[in-house]
Amino acid sequence: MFSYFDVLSVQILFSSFILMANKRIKSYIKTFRIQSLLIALTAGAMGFSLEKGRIDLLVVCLLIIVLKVILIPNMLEKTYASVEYIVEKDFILNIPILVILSCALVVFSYFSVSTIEGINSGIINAQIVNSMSVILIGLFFMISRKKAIGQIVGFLVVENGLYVTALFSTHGLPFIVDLGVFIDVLTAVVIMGFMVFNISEKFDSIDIEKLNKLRG
Amino acid sequence: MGFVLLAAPIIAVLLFLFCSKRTLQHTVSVLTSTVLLITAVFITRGVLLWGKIEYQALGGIFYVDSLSIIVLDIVLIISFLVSIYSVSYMENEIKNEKIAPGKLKIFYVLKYSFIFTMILALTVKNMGIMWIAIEATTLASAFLVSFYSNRYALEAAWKYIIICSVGIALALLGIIFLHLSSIEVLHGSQYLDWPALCENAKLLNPSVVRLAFIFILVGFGTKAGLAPMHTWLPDAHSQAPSPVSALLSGVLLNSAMYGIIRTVAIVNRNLGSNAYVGRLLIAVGVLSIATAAIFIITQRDYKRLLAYSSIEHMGIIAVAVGVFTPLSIFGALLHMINHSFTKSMLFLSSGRVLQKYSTKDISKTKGVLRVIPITGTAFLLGLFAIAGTPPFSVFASKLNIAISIFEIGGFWLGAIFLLLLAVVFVGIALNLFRIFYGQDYVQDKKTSTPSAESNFAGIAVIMVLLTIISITGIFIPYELKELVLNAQNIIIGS
Amino acid sequence: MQYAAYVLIQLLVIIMLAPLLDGIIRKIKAFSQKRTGIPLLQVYYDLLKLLRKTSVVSEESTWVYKIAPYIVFSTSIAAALLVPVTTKIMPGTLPGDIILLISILGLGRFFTMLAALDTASMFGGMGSSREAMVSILIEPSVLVSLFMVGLISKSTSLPQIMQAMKGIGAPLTYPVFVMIFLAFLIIIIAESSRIPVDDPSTHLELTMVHEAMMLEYSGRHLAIMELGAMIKQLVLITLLVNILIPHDQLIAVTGIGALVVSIFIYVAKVITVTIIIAIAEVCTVKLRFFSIPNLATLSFILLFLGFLQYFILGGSNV
Amino acid sequence: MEALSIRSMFQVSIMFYVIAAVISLVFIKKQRLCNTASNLICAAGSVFGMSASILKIFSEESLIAIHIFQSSIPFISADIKIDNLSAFFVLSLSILVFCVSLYSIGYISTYVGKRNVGLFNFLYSTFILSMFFVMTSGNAVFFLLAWEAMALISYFLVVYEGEYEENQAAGTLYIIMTHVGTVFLMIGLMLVFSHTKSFDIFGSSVGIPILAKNIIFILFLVGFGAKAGVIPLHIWLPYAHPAAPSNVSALMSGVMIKTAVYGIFRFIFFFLGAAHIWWGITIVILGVLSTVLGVAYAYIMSDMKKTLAYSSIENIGIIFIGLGVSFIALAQGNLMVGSLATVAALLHTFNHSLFKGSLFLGVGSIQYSTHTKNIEKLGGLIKKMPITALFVLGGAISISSIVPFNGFIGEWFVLQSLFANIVSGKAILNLLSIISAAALALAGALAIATFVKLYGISFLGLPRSEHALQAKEVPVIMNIGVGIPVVLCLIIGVFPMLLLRVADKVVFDLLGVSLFGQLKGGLMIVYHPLKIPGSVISPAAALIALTIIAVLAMLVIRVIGGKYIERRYGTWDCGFEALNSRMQYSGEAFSNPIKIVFRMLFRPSNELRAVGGSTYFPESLEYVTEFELIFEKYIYNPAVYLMQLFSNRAKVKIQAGSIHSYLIYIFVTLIVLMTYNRFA
Repeated sequence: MFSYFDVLSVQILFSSFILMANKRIKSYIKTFRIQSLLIALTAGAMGFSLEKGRIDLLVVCLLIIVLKVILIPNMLEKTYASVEYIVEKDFILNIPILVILSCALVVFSYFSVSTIEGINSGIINAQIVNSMSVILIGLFFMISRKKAIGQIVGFLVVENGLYVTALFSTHGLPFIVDLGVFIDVLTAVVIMGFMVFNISEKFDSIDIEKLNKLRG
Repeated sequence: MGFVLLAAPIIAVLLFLFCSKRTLQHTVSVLTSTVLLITAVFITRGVLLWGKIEYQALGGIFYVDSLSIIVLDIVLIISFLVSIYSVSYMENEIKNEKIAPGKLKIFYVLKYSFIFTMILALTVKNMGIMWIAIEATTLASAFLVSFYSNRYALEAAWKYIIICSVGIALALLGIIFLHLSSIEVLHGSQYLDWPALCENAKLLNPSVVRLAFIFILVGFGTKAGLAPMHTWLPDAHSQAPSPVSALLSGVLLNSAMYGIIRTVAIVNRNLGSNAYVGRLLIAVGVLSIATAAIFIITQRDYKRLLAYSSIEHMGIIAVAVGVFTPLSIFGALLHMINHSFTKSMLFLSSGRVLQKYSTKDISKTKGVLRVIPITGTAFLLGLFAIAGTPPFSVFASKLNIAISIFEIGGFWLGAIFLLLLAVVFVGIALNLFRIFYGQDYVQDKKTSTPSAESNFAGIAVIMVLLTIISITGIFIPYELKELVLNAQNIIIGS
Repeated sequence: MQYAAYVLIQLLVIIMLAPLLDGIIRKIKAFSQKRTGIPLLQVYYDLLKLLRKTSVVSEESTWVYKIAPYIVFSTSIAAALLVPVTTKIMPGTLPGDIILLISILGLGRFFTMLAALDTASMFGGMGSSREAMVSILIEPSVLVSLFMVGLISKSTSLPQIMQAMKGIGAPLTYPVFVMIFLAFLIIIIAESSRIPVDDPSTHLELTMVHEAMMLEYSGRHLAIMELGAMIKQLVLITLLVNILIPHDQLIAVTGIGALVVSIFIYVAKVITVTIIIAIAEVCTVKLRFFSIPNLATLSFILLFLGFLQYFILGGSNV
Repeated sequence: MEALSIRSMFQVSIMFYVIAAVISLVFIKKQRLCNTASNLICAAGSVFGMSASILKIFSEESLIAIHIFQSSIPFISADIKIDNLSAFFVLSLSILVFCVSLYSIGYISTYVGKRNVGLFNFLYSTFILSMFFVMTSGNAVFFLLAWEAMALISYFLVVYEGEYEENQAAGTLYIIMTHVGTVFLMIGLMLVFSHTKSFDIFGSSVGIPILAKNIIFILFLVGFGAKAGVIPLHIWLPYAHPAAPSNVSALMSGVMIKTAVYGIFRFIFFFLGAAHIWWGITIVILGVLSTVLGVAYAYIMSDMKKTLAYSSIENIGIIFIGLGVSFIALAQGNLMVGSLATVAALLHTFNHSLFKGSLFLGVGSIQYSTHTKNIEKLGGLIKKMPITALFVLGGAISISSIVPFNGFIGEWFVLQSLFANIVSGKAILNLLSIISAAALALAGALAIATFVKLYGISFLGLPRSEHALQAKEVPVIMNIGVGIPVVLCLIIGVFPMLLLRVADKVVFDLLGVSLFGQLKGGLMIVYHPLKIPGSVISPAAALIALTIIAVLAMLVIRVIGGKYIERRYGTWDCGFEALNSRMQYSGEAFSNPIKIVFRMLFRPSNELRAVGGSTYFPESLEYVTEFELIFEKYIYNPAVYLMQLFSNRAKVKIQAGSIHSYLIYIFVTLIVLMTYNRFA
């Protein structure tokens, strides 16, 4: 029915693959910007296309653009620029392996969602699979990256995935909930960014593999 | 009345931002807590009278029933006691130059935002907002965990915020699925409303509900410290200042568990049987107890040990909820209450030990009973209490839960459950009992200022908690019993 | 009336006979060494002499030291009262059984060992400790052997056991009783401190057990201690001969004559066993102290085999 | 009317203990007053307890029920139900409490000013109360509550002198073992509940399937065995009992471990019934192990209280043998042997509490006046403390099961029941019985040796240290406390029928069979009319005979030997002319032969060390002997080690500090649960 939503969802999924394949922190942030933009597009399109026209989705679209396309990535870049950092390998496995595993995650999310009764009829469809894969890949991204900023980006991708899932499956959560989620995400990122400063100050590095003193 | 609960902490936070005298800050803190406590009494009375309290204002999000009032009362009582305790505790910390005097303001601001988020999580009926509030608890408490800003505290806080955020994010996915399952059943204004979901539970799409439950279990389970998502908990609870540890262990975990219980109520109504949910919860619960047992056996840090014990007790509650008979739910709710009071008392006592000895290392702490006899006695009794020894309250709830397990014929489950609890006791006894006896060994004489001994308010708080857990071990007020029974009906459906 | 007669006969026979056995053993040992040896009755003379001598009492000792000889002596006598020398004259029921017998002997041993410690002498402790070990090792055999005869005769009371044995006739023709007989011989040797367990004629600290405990005693105390030990030895021998070699069923005559004949046969049996013990003593050397467990184990194994034979493997057709 | 008064006497008894507890807290500042008052009140309470339980046993009332309290929490209530079995145990408790309380008035006065006496008295009286409730609880949950309270309070009593490293360790070990035991009990009780839907102790076990019964039996056996200190669950006992103050040790050894015996009677014997022969066999085997090993360890210990603690293990073993035989006999339907063995177990339980109580109190007196319990530092105390010496001698004779004291009576019954069991039994059971009998004989001889050593080394000879030299006789009130149980031991030993009548009532209540109904011979003769004809003993007659013989012997000797002339002279010192205390045999040396003979068990090792100077010209030599405790070394230590190893490994592996692995856990959990969902 809304075949361009399918296209968008695949593109969002694809952007997370690109994210997984990125090597530099700067390029993560860039990819994240693109992904957020795609999501904003989706929300906007949905806001226009749905029968009654959903104003709240348009507001959300704007919010996404302001927050996730402009504000948060800028902030991350600033944080990244201000902490001293030596370019080094940031991921724990080879990029190709990571990408292949990400593919497996897509298959897995199809595998787990396919039990749902009424799949591919109505609003439960491949878009959900795609957006759930984004969440899983985001989580996987967090696991695969050593630097603190990488983890923040991963967390943001998970949030993106969540939002897309909500968008595709239920055309967005109730507006007040959406708003709250955005505030939460913003606060979380601010706090995390602040912590990255502190970490870089205390540990002379933002490599979180060095945060391993608390054991047992 | 209900909005006082939400307004008071916010006003307090604003006041803190504008007042810089320490005595004033303490006063504001204690006053706010008192106001909250008094409000809680009125709301509890209301709930006892009418069963639930709902306001139409603000889109009718305010909703308190017997289940939430139980958890809410725990939050408010413990935060009241912790506020009193904090006064002298924080003063001592400043005197011992652990923290800068200016940071007290930050402490109180964060603490009351933290309390606000917890109150919010417990007083809304919209599960989405509940989620937001629970996520916000993480954010509010992250800087409380890293309050001492040393490397360990920072590490703990980072792990705390990352793991909990990820976990909670998964819970949001679960809530989205719950929403998805109900989208054809409910109307726009009812979306994600717990009472509406619960009422129409039979009509929801079961396969989506099942998927939703998994995400919510993992998500809120992370926050509740259920294994294997518990990994942040020992770090955060042991690095935070002791009053905050008491809040985290005694209160925050309950809020997350509350989210799980709410979901379970919907899912079990929807699926019509407990098999699906029960198996998962019991598995996770037993795994939590076992993990805690393994880690407690050789624990060298007493605050970490207490943190692991919290994991154990969350596991117990999860098992009890998993069993899902009236008796087990009764036990679970009772256990929630008992664990909160006992564990807060333990963390508060351990705070006094920590201030006295300046070390969390068990092997460097000796003669607690001589150095601080009253706190020491309370700490020792509290350890027995938390391990489930009568006449303390944890025994009563543990007994009810164990009986409920055996009642449904789960012999092996019950046996493993009880044996694992015994292993935990062995661990506590092996490691922790030794700090109480022997010659006193205070590492640094300077840190043992006499004021630490004359902290009457702190001792009083600990004694109040000790009294509560001793009395509720053999007797609970009829009002409380009624509340718990009502909550049991809410969860199971009468 | 019958009871008084029984007690009288019992006391007379036992007290008179006990020292004689020591004399016999000494005489046989002397013969084996091609010596003439002391007269048979020398033991009696010694005892009488000792009774009249001044007692030298250790300064360190207390009342325990002084009452011990009397307790030891009276326990031996009490034990003797429980073991009939002849079944021809017996009161209907004797208020005692094998368990009481063992317990009474235990009382005597308890005080012997305590008295040895009372003098603060190094030998006392040594003897006491060794006596403890020997008794610990041999005690299971004592109880089990008595239990077994008791079980076969379905009673723990000694007169009843003897009655039952008379009914069997010649018990030693059955394997189980042979085992018990051999085991009991070992028990007698161990309990009455004879070679190879102990050497009664030595005062070398490396070897003595029973003598070490008595080292400080002198005068009348020593006399009754010695006499008590001799009586205990005779009681054990009496147990052996009257249970395993019953003879009263063979006596055809009745009345007082039967009694006399019975006691004569009894004395003959006791002397025979004494000779066997003496020969055993002549033929063996004292065992190394830590080899005694082997001997004790031997007796227990004998009993155990007997038990298996009789109770488990179905040989219970005595 | 009569039943009412018995009930109120029990209530008064409880009230007195409660008052004692309250008073000790109220007057916590006035230590002397608080000590005297609370102990006297406890003694008064025990008098009521004693008379009430005797009246109960001889009354027609079958069950006295007192409902104290019903909690708003489900299942938690305080119900007291007293039948003859409970009354019997309460009797034993009350008698000992009476003596110990009197004793404590003197004993605890050493703590005045140094320690928190009020706290001690509070713990002491609540400890008594908890034992009382354990013995009288009417439902299983109340039993568990009392049981755990008893453990908790006694733990605090064990660590009362917690500044010593070994006392804390003892306390910790104790509380761990008892807690684990309790968990087994709890599982067992829950399993009962899951079948009967009731926690009523006096209910019926008919609804429980046989497999469940077997499991319950094992659980109960482990649970109660741990409390009773049965080998191999005994490891806490030899540490905990010596660590506590002596009056508490007396109660712990005398009564507390008997609560486990009560538990076995109540929950297995009475509730489950003797369903299988193998239950009895298991109990007998445990009993035999405990009897022999317990007394063997007791023999080689040089700490007097440890000796007594190990001896408690031995006596528990004897009780277990009796119990086991009754299980075997009852499972075969042999009521007479069963009741005989039950009487044996009951008698020995009662007797042991008397003589072990008096011995612990006696050793407490020694500790009181010499401040040591190490036997190697004592000696010659009989001259300094003549009255204590006399009483301890009585206790020592009694515990060695020698006539004319009561220890013998219990053992006689146990042996007779074994005997009767062989006469009526099957082949394999016969083997077990005869081995048990041999074990009892071995243990009896070892016990004699043990207590000769304990008494001889500490009371006789020369003082081995300054401590012993300075010893003084203890206050009269303490001697009364030690003396009463010894006198009772003698009375029961001579007139066993006094106790037997009581025990017989209990057995009649349990089994419906009365031994006493067929007993002849009046008060003086213990006679049992089983198929073994004429097994008759009379301790009284034996005592009379012994006395007459001794007196006669004295007369005869006076006649033959003339007037007694005595010359006092030094002990033969091999010509050194200076006999000193170091020349005496030490306790270590005394038990060394057995250590060597049983080297399989003790694994002794000797070492001669040079102290000071050079290797070739040392200033002095030190001879050190050590032995191994095999259960600790080969079972518990490896188990603890493995557990800790596992825990350490797991800790490092699981909680390694890497946030990535933590995220992986969440990820993997998610994937596993989603897969589960796919297939569920």
